[in-house]
Amino acid sequence: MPVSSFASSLDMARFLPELILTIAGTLLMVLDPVIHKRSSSLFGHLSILALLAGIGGALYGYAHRGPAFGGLLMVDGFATFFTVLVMVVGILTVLPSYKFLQREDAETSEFHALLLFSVAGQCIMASANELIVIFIGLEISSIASYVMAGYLRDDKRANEAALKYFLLGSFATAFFLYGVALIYGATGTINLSAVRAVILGPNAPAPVFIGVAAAIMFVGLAFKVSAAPFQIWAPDVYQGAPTPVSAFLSAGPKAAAFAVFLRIFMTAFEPIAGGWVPLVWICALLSMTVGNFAALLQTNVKRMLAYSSIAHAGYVLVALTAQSEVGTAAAMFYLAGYAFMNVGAFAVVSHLSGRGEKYQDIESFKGLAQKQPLTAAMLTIFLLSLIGVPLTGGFFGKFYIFKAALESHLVWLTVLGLLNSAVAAYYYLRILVMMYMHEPGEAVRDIEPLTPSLGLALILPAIGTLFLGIFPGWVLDFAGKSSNLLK
Amino acid sequence: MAEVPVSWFLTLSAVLFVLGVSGFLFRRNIITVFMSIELMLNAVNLTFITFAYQLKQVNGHLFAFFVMVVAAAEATVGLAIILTVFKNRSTLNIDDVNSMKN
Amino acid sequence: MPDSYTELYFPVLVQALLAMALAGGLLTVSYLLGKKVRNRVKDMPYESGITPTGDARSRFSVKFYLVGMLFILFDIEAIFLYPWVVVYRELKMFAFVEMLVFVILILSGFFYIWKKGALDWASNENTSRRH
Amino acid sequence: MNLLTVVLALPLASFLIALLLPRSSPQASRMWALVSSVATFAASLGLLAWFDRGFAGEQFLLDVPWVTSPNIHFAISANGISLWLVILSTLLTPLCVLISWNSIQARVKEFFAFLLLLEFGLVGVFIAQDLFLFFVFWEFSLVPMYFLIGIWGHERRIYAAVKFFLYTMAGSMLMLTAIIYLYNRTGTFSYPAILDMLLSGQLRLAPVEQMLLFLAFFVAFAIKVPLFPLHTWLPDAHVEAPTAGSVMLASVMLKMGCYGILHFCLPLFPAASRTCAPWIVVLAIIGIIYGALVAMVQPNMKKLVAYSSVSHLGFVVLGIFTFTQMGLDGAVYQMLNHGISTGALFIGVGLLYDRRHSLEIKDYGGVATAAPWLSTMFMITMLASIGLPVLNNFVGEFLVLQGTAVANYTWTVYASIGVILSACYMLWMYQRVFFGELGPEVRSHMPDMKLREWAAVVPLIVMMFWMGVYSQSFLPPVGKVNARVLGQTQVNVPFRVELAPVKRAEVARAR
Repeated sequence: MPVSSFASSLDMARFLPELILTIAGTLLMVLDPVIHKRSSSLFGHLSILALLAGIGGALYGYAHRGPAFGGLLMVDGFATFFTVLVMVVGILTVLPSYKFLQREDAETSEFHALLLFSVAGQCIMASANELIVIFIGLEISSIASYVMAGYLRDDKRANEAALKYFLLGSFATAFFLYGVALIYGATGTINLSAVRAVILGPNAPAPVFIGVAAAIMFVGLAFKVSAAPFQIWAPDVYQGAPTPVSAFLSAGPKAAAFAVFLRIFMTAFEPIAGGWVPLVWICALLSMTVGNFAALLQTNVKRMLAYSSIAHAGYVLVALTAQSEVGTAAAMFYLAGYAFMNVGAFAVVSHLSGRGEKYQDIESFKGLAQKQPLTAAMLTIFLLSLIGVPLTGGFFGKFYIFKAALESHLVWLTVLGLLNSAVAAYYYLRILVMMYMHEPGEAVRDIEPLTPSLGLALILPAIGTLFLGIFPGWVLDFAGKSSNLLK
Repeated sequence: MAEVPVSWFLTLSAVLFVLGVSGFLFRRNIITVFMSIELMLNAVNLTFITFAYQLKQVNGHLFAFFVMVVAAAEATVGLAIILTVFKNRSTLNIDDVNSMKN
Repeated sequence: MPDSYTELYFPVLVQALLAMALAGGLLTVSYLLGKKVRNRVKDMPYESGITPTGDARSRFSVKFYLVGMLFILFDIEAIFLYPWVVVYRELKMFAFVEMLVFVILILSGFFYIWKKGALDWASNENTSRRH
Repeated sequence: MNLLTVVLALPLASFLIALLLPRSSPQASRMWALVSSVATFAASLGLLAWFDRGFAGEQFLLDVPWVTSPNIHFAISANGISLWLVILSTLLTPLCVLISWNSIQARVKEFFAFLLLLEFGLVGVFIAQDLFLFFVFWEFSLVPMYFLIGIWGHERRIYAAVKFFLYTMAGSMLMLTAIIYLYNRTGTFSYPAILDMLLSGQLRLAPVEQMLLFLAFFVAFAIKVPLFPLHTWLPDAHVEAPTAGSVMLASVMLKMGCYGILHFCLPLFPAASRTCAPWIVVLAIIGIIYGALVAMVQPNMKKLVAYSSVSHLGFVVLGIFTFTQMGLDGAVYQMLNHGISTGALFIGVGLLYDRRHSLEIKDYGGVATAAPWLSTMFMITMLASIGLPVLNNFVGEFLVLQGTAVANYTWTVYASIGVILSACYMLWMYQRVFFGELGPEVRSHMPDMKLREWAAVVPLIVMMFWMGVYSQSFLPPVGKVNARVLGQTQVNVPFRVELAPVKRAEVARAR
């Protein structure tokens, strides 16, 4: 590629969110030893500012959309959607972490720096159009989040979570990378559009090679999105990691991994869809079923939400199975709705669990509605949305996904998926039962009043959930417009 | 120099990769598991370089550089995590690091 | 060239199977033939045949690992200098600026670990950070 | 913006305002709930005044785009049937507020807020003309009822609430699949538009397709009705719910299922409906007799009334699937009757419970001596429920049985057994509770009706007489809509149930 095309100002404009986040993250890191303060809300404010600036940058980049750095990145509606989404998740993670870090007496600057780096990696994943760039984004995001999962160094559960997340995450990455290497060998390129062109071209390599490579990459990505049967790490990690981090892991990296999933499989591997659709079909059904039925048995809320997150990954895979633009749009919408409701639900858990995350049991929600009606009401909104009750984002997400599936004649998957979501209602209802239909227990008696940042961390996702549920048109139209990925 | 066929390299890398996977799945010592992952990444590197050689492209070599750097970063973080686990539990057996199931 | 890919790739498929068979075979053989001894002596650290003295665990300061890891990291970063050198003449100012940015990033990381006391060999508990 | 929108929006607005009221003053919540629900009722009476009784089609149409893709509209309208159901909902809500006035003491603010939210959902279900909107209201109405049962219910409330939620949810998921499927076939959620396509032959559903879609809708509705054998959630929910919850559940929520069958299943899938009709009728008759028999042996009054509901709603389903004008008219009338008389029965049981704090029949006896007015009110309600002439249920049951006789005489015979049984269990229960020896427990706990309680009961008793004596105030608009529905079910139907013209004339006279 011609050298002169490198790093024009246009490239920089399209790369703006990543730039802002990286600079801000580095700044936080360098500031920390200078300021010498173990705990300060300054770092939190700074990272929120950086994330807001990043969102601004993403929108600016969207106004000048197009390929950047000679096609390494592709800034289009799809990329911008996910970029903004992961940064919003970032903000929603910072908000409850003020209180959390103070409560656990942990350092603030490193947490926020890692968060910003991780989000930057996810932004790269969202807009990457080349497999190695995807890999680098994936690793920036993952390595930072491995550390975040074990952020409480003296907490055994957090250690274990970090270890498992690290081992299985790197394992998945290695798989993904081997697939990339095989694609490189088979097609001589790793640019997604070019790979597609080669597959469709006259000198296409035998489909079986591409198929093997695609299958290996699929396994890697399925690990990353915690789809069954590659979900084994998720429950332990989400349970052991600090709650704000669990919230982040279940929304941000997952959304970015799905962005990669969709982009690779809907562009480069679209011509061989016949090969991978059955695979995704099985994975989708397994994820929904395993997630929901395992969640029924859990008594630890974080673990339950982890299984529910596996089930929700299954729903998104249904959208991928539909293998259409409508399905892509549905997946985008769903992930946005899911990010809000899940981050919100985890924020409530973080608030309730108290110092050292003592109260994680489902019983600890007993009587929350009497002590803190606002918190309970917000959690009710999130849970209803996770169930898929109308007028919430979760409902519309599910609706769009199954609509896309039916359009692609996946009748059985739709019926099984919807029945699955009826099963899922049971375990979410258990929390509602605890909150509203019991007298306050120990955890609720110990609960501290809501701080402004925590209140915001609950109200913002609730507004988002309701907004997506009552006026889904705006987001959906954008998703529909951007689902036409450059082929 | 008699040329070594490309397929030999590919076979070697595939064997290394599968050994890595098996090590990951069957080994119980965390450090060994971790080394298995590194083995997988290096198998990938070998594949990249072989293909780059075969395709007469520079790209593949560069990819290998990236993979190496990223793998190093990952290794650092991973070792740090393993150290904290060891510090808290005094064990490196992966079966003993399992405190969470219901 | 691409027309030869198909031919080239047939062996790959065979190799994939071969690789799995070989790896599986090796593991099976070691599993079947290897004696599974697990006693105190076997679990002892290997110190060139000599009975180990003292507790293997408290041998090194954590600092050792820390510096070791940091060394790997910064050492590997230098790898990017090689391709850079190759094209430096061609790209001129652009390459210079790029490398400057890269080095600044590395240096900020260096500054961070330095200020955090990670390179402080001699320090003991009170000056080093709490964890 | 028309009057119907106002009737829909008022409960929602009242709910939001109710949320803002201070928790510390429960009296404010009560007053607000009463005032706002009476206002809603008044608005719905305005609906009645403007309603064109000569016109069979949809009235008070409002159609506002909600989501552009997929094409979802906020489309509402009312016809001769839904109008009455809306008024039934708005009438019962203030009455529920009245009977919950003192019996709800914990979390008063939330209780009345949820009651208003429930009213919003129920009104919405009956007037939504967009399938998607209908589904939204259908699911949404679950939530407040879930909380009403789960928070303010009796001992096993949690079990009952969760069971209620899951049963309905499972059914409605099938319905959602069917709705999406229809959308993918037609490109619209608009119910009238889909009907037009069906009638004009623009949309043709293969028999298997039609059957599966019909079943998907029907199962969702049948769970809600509830049709035997899907009724098991109902006794639990009724027994555990607070009085107001039981009233709203029995009187209005169960009608959602019946209304759904009548309004959606029949016109959309005429052939499948007719094919399945014999099976459904058999289930309905089993439900009638089974419900009555089980009611007879219940030691618990609420459970007894709950099983009597299963029995009565069997009549509704039976009437609908006769595919005759009087069968359908009777079914709709029976829906309204059941709403009034079972609502009153639950209120009566609630009044007893407020005094004696027991639902067991054996804890009572001799109430008639201690509280004569309460007993009189209960007597009238009970007689209405049995189907005594001059009272409302008689008209409905009579019409249903007439319609059934036209369709298949054997069915009538079996269904009549249910009528006889209902007299047995009701009278027996009445005898054990109100007559007999007056125990000291009952004597000391049984003051007679208070003014507030009268206010809750009198409207229902007036309605019982009115609907029983002068059904012409209510039936003509219903009949017009039913005639239209029947016309729609003639489309694409391979066979039809023969109607003897002579009998039809006779029935018209009888009515």
